[in-house]
Amino acid sequence: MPKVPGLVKGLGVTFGEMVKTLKDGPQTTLYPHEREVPTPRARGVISLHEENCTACMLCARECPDWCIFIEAHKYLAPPRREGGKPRQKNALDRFDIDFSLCMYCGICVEVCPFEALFWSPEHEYSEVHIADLLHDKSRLGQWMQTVPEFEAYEAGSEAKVKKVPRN
Amino acid sequence: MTATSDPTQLSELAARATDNRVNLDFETEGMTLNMGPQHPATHGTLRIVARLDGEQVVSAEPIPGYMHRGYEKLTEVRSYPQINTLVNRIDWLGSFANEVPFILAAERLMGVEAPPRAQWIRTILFELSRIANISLFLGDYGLQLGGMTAGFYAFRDREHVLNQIEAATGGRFHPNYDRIGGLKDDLPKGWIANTHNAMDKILAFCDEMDDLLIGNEIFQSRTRGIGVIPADIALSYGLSGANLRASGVDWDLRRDSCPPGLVYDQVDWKVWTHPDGDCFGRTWVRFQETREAALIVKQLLDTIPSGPVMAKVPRIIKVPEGEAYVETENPLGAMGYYIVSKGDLVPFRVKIRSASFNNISVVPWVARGAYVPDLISILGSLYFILGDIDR
Amino acid sequence: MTLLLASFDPPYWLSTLIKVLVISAVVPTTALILGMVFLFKVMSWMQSRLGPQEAGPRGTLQLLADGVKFLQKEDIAPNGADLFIFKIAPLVVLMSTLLLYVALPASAHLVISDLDVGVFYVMAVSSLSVLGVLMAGWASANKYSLMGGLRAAGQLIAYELPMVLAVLGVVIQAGTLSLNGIVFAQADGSIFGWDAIGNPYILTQFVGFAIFLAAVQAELTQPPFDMPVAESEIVSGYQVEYTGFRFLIFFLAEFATAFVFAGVASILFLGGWAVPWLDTSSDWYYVLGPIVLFAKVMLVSFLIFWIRFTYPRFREDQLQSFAWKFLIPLALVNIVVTAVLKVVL
Amino acid sequence: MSQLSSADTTTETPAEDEAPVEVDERRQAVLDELTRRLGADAVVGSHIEPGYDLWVRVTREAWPEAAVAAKAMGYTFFDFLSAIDWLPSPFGRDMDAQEDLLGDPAPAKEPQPIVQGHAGGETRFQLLARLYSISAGMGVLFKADLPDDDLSVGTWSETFLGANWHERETHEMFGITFVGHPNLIKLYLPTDFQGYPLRKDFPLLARRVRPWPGIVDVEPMPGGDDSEGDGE
Repeated sequence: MPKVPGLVKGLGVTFGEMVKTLKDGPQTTLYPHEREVPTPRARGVISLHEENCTACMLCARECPDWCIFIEAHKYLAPPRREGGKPRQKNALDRFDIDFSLCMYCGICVEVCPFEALFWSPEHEYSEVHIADLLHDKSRLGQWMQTVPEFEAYEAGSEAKVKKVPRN
Repeated sequence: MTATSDPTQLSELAARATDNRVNLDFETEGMTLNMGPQHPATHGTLRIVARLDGEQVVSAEPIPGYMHRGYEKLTEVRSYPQINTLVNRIDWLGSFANEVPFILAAERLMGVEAPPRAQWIRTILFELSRIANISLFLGDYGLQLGGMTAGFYAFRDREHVLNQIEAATGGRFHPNYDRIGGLKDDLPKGWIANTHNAMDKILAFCDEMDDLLIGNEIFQSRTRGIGVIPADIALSYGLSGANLRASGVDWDLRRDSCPPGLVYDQVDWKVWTHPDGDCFGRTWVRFQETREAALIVKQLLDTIPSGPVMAKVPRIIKVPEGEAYVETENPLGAMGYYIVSKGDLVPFRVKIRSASFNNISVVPWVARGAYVPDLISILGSLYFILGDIDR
Repeated sequence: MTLLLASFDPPYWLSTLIKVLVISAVVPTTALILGMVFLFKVMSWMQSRLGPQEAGPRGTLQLLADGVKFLQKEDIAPNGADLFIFKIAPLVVLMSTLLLYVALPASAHLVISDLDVGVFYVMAVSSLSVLGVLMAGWASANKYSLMGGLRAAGQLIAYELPMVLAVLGVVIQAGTLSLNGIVFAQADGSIFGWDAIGNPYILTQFVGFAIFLAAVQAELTQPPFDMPVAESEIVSGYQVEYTGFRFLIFFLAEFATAFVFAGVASILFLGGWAVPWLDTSSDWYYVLGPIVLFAKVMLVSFLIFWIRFTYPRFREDQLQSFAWKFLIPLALVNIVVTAVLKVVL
Repeated sequence: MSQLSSADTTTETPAEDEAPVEVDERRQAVLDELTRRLGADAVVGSHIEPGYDLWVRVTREAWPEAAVAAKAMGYTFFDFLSAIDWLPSPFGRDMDAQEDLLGDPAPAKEPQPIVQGHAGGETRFQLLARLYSISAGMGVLFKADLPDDDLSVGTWSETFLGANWHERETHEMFGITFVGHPNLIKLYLPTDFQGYPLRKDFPLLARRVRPWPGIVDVEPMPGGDDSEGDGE
């Protein structure tokens, strides 16, 4: 069988592709009407679980882009057991993440010792004004519902599946 | 001759540029064409000042620097995990492949070795980022030579690979998944099966490209015998990767001096070379490498050992004093990091040896006497990424 | 119904007015249809996507939206430009396309003017666009557009010759230059006595058809011959400095020329508006003629655009040597063979 | 994996690792061959990391010949050429260094001693280049000290054409001039850029302008003492 010249095979490829697209639909998703579900681990937006946060400032220090701004104050919390000394605890006044600076590297989520920060694959929060990309404490709290459960691991892995604190 | 903006040096250069008498016997006047920082054929902001005699290039001088982010200065004030996020933005198409040599150099300084499962997954993701990078080259090279459809096929099939990288690491382009001593996390359930059929799609894509582009006589007439780089010139310019293997030099860092963190010795695969050293040779070698990478990934997927993904490494990493240089076979060529550490949180000096920097420095040599359309096919076949050149 | 049409004999000025109105309606719509169907829909299907979906039902009015967008864009001219030539260059290119429509017969009587030197006229007028392109390239005072213009000049002239020689084969076989004459010749002709489907010249002149298609591909500066508008090298060549409605005229001219060349190809090689089983003199052709011609044009332009979406582009010198060293000798051989067979049979 | 030796002493002889001394014969042979070709006084220091790399420190004058000798020995692949500025950065090397704190005058830190890395060195600026031999599958790292007052050295761009761009970059980043370089003008930086960015005393402006968000700490109790620790 003489070698089919490349020119003809090329035409065959494009024609075959046309038939395939007409027969079983395009490979593209029509964005506003159909939406593509991102994978559970996708790093879309950072959500804050405020109860766990003890304002230890580690995430603000480790962030390479300097985009986490925290203000906190100490207060006297009632003692655990009666008769005990009142304990000093940190109360979070301000926890802002400026998503116009953030490069979604995930160092803050990883370095947080008290599991207060989580990734959510939510990615449709673009704003008209760039200043609105500064999400404050409450906005980050709202993202908590969109955080998916951690997936199970592949066979043969010894990692334990972490739990997302929902309350 | 110490001052940097030395007037005599610059004026002599300017005089040479304005001396328009190019072709004395025809008394024609040369034209200086500025393929500016914003040009469809330069992958990003590379500027090429080409002096033309008609359509023939008399001299072509690439001018980098429009995207210089000063990485080596930034690494002086960043800790190792922060540099890891910085570093995968150098060659943003095969981004996981940038983190690997940096982490391996740091691991050699610390004397730590990742557990086997981590090395396996690291090699798989290394090859996946190679496929993501080079499959775009095949489509984009067709686009630059006029065949628009190839570009769309590349983007369509590359999507499956990016989805797999995102499923495991969380980021499609900037995974930030490699850690000193292992990986950040293990693979999610069902990842191996999905990657298998992503690889089948890539293999189908390779056959399609073979018919549409590589076998196409017009494509071959535009690339065969154009931009020929002999082996010794390639070596002396430090060309690496497919550009060097296309000039007949049988050298692949994955096989010859593979650093301990990757498991290429567990897989049987072939290094492809091409004798001609022309644009077609480079495209052909990269095309075979894409198929080879897909086969490597399939073999590795079947033999993943079980076990931990992270070795015992302190939380705050202070790398002991010393210097180390590790170079791996990145999608664009040989990429290496020379880390000098003084035992603090922050490295003292990191020299980033990126492949495209050397690959593009050969353009003044190879572009002499080419036509303008050939300049585009030579640039396309050298396949550089701007972040890689400018760092 | 036929009586009414036959007796309708308007004075000269009225018939020209109707013809002008018909042309000014037909040219943009045909360009829009061709651009819409092929550039948006067929190209997207070939690239496993759906093309524009938002404007109009399933994206059919997208080209109309683009047209309006171009119209409301500012009309910028570069300051170093030679303004007068810069402004009329697109009009020259469009003029050559409109002149081509004059000779295109949609049926025995539905033709602007049935010239008996139709083919000669079409070939002469189609080379007018070279002037427009060269004027655009030269006048926009931009290195890229200058290169685009010069490349276009070299290419369009180089591919005029194979086109004319390819058409010569058909003219020899048909014995007449008039386009309608060729359609009648194909309808009544017979291949060695078997005249079930007449004698569409594609069967006997397939070499001429191939050369004509290659030449048309080059006239329209489409890949694999799109050096003048090589968007990855010289950023759409001579059209680089044009914005607003001038660019719209270039865009319109490109697709209208594609339509009219596909029309000429279908008339010369596929039997034009005549359908084999219907006698050419029947009055049905008042309605059927344009539809049949439109279908054949769609078939030919599918072939043209299919090649456009698949092949990379030739380099400048390869393109020229392909024309001078391959197409022209082949066309000459084709003419000799046709002439000998014409005499012998 | 051999544990790395402590900071390298600036002795002339190749550094000894701890016992057992694994001597890497192939690299030792390359070192001896290089010393023979360049002359004993040219090679002033070296360091071998068994199984990995070979550092050779040559004198400034012997720098161009080192390239020619290595190329003759089969090291034909030009990897890279750059420089290291050994001066400890006066601007706070690590994350929360005092110097980054704006406002309060940072206590003047006494300049720490300049300590060179492998294969020793005396001066602040040190050239660094690497060649690789494909046939032997080994690389060699060359170093050369450059005195502070006269930062100029012979060029490699005749033997290795690739060195042209690397030398231009090192020139604009460190201020080292390469004598004999065909076209020593800036590569990345704009022509009117003042200063040499990769020198350690060149300030990173971004850190000067913007206060560091990690600097704030939890405000103490109003009036209360801080004795009972800082909360969980």
